[in-house]
Amino acid sequence: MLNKEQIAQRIARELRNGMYVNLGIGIPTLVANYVPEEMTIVLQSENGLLGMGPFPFDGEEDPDLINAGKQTITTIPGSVFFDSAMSFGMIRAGKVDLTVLGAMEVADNGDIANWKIPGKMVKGMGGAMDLVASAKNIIVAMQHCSRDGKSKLLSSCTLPITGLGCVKKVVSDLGVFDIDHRGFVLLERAPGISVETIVASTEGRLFVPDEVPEMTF
Amino acid sequence: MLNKEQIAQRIARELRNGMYVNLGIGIPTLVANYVPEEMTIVLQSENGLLGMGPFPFDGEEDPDLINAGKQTITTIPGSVFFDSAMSFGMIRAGKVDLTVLGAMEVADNGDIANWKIPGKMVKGMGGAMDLVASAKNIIVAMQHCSRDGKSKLLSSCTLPITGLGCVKKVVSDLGVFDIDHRGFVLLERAPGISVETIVASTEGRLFVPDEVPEMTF
Amino acid sequence: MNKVVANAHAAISDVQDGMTLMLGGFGLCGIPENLIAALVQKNVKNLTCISNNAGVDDFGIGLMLQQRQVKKMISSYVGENAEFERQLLSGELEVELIPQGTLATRCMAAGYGMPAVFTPAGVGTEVAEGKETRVFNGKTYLMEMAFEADFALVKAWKGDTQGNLIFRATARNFNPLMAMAGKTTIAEVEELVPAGELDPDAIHTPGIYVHRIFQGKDYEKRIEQRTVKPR
Amino acid sequence: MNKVVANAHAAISDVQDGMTLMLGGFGLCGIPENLIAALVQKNVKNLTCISNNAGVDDFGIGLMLQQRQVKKMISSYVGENAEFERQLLSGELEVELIPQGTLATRCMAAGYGMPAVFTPAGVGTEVAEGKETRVFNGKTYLMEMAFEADFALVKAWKGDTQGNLIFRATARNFNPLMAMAGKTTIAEVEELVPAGELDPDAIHTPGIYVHRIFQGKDYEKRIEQRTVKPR
Repeated sequence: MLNKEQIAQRIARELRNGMYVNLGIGIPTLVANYVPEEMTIVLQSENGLLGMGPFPFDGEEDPDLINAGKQTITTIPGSVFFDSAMSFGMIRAGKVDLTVLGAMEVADNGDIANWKIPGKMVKGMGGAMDLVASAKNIIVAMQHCSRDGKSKLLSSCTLPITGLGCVKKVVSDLGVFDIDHRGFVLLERAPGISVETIVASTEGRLFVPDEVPEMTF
Repeated sequence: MLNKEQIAQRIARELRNGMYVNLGIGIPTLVANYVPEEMTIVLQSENGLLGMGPFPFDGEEDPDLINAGKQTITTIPGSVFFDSAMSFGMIRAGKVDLTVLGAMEVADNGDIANWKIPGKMVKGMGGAMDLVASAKNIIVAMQHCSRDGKSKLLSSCTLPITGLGCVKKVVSDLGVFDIDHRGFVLLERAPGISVETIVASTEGRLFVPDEVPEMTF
Repeated sequence: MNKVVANAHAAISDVQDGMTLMLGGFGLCGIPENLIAALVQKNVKNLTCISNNAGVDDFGIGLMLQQRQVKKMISSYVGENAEFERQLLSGELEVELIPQGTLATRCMAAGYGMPAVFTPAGVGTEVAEGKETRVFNGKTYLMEMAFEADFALVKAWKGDTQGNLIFRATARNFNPLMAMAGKTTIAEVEELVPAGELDPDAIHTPGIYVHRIFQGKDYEKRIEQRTVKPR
Repeated sequence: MNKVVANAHAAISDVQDGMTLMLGGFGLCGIPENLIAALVQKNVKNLTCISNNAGVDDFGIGLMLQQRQVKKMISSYVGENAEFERQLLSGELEVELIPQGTLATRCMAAGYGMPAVFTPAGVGTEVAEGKETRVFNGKTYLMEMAFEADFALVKAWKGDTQGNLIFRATARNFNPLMAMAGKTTIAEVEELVPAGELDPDAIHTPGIYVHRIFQGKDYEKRIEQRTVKPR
């Protein structure tokens, strides 16, 4: 089973040189730690920044410089600030090449739910609905099952929807999945996880190719 | 009969302190020369400038600094540059208090024609259609009659329309007119011009109040 | 064209109960601290507040929530505020949650005189309920209406006496958009300079959008998530 | 993320006959002189050009008109160009005239992923023919569609190796809007600097919108209407 760092590490393998990438809060943020050294990636933060850098050294925090998770950050050379309308404008126009975000549920048709649990949690969608509606390529980082063992890869979402038919790929603690007309297509297994375990843990339609390689780190 | 400078001078009396004003090409541009000294007016140039100043001294022209008539200009302290979308955005949002422009024809319902003479002239509308469709307050500076003596203050425009029902006031070489439900309302006569002359020169509906003062300069 | 007022209290003297206010900022970054403090002191009530977030319990708009000054919040994310959640769940507070980009674009639309805009954000979700949809090039969009407010309250880094504003880093966020959308826009700035001192090429908000401006004081600039790396 | 190409010829190597190009500039102010010269030399034909103006007879897009490279012009004002008027009246050149603000906003709409925008400009005129109208708050608007182009060719004052751009004075005009609307956007700059040298708060066009950039040369910056006052 992959831990959070390994999920991030696996997602980082999807990066290509020259990509503009938006990383959501949580596991997606960790992806930045695994960008290969020879690769240039520019991180977009939807509150209004291209060229996000690592966290600042202690004592060098700038309250005017935060990411979409409200964390203090730094910038890299070539960074640029803009207002939130332009920020979502470039997202809506498809200029961001890859969006990585978390989810509570994903359906086998690409629907995603990640913003609300009725009666329990009312935090709001932030930029998630804009991102999922517009991104060219969305990868979801998530736990495969809930704490009580219920699959979060479903035939249809039970929670309020964030966006329809938008997720292209899921990296869970159990494996890597494309989403296409066949539903979840199992591409890779987590180390030590059998196809049978994944089948048993997936409520939505699952397509299992003849060969499903095990990930190595 | 007013000359061009006097038309501009008369229009300048409509200015109020603190106004943002857009002046069109031709006679309207001359209005800037008659802003009372104690008054602060900020001129908007729709190619992307607030705070237009006078023409530069010879030898100090800057090719990157022109007005909407493509003339070299200067700026005043507090000026700001922006792109053309924001420029027309502030026009459309009604932030410009007064627009002064020329016209070939004006109708007694406020319609204006000033961009095209079919078969003769195809220069384009530039920003005129945006300005007339959005300005809160439009004053037209124009000659009352064509060279062959035909009225240009009409019951309806004969040339292709620039905008519908938008003109609030006309200052011609013969007089000053409001436009309301009564048509052209004669407010002031040019020095030496009789009401009868104005009546004879106006094809559109003309309302003549009991008293029509003569302008003084 | 001098738009300078003495301070936050003078600037909000005509803000009244029941009005709609926009407040700039993302989280606690770039919020109009002085204006919020003045609103708290004036204790105007029944406000509708349009702001991306609702502050934290003891800072930002959270201070207004504590005093029950807010009737309705229009925001995209309100996850940092226990008092907010309590008022919401108890029904004391009305809340409309809308996508962040939609919020930003609806403010800009007002400033650009565009009555409505199209965005795909929220299609097929609760957000779409009651809204007109339209298909362009095979993709479905929601028609979202421009946002206006009686007052827009923004915070800039530098400003001049004519109301021209420059923002700093990610404290820009919603501030220039809301500045364009206020029937009356009030800007507080960290540094107020005479007209002519700001680079005309570097101004983010032209003064034509700003009606009142003042030099703010005692900025706390609280950090919500202090994240650092070891030296 | 280095987007630097050697020169204008390299930058336009894949511009082909029949394509749609956007060209920044207002009059001759802020036009991409180097890129236009390269297009003239390459002599690509049957182009659709979206540009506020069409240059003058012997400069700017006028040079492309002389060579009959342009099939269709989409502009707001073309009054400075005798050859243009001749080609138009003779039917050699197709022309679509649209209001200046509409042109600007349709470019911005593409850059902001908005398929259509509403503007009152042109309601009741020839411009409205065949277009959908809609009433908001008692006022009639036209629905105008976003503009895209195969290539957007823009001119900036300064740019960096990542494609970030800063414009100068009124040479900004349509350049940042078209930069956002190109499927491929090429920027020529008066001064190309390494990434990190431009103030991140002062950049007008973020590099994400720009695909190729190069240092221009031999700028003529011709003035159309030299107006001066006596000393």
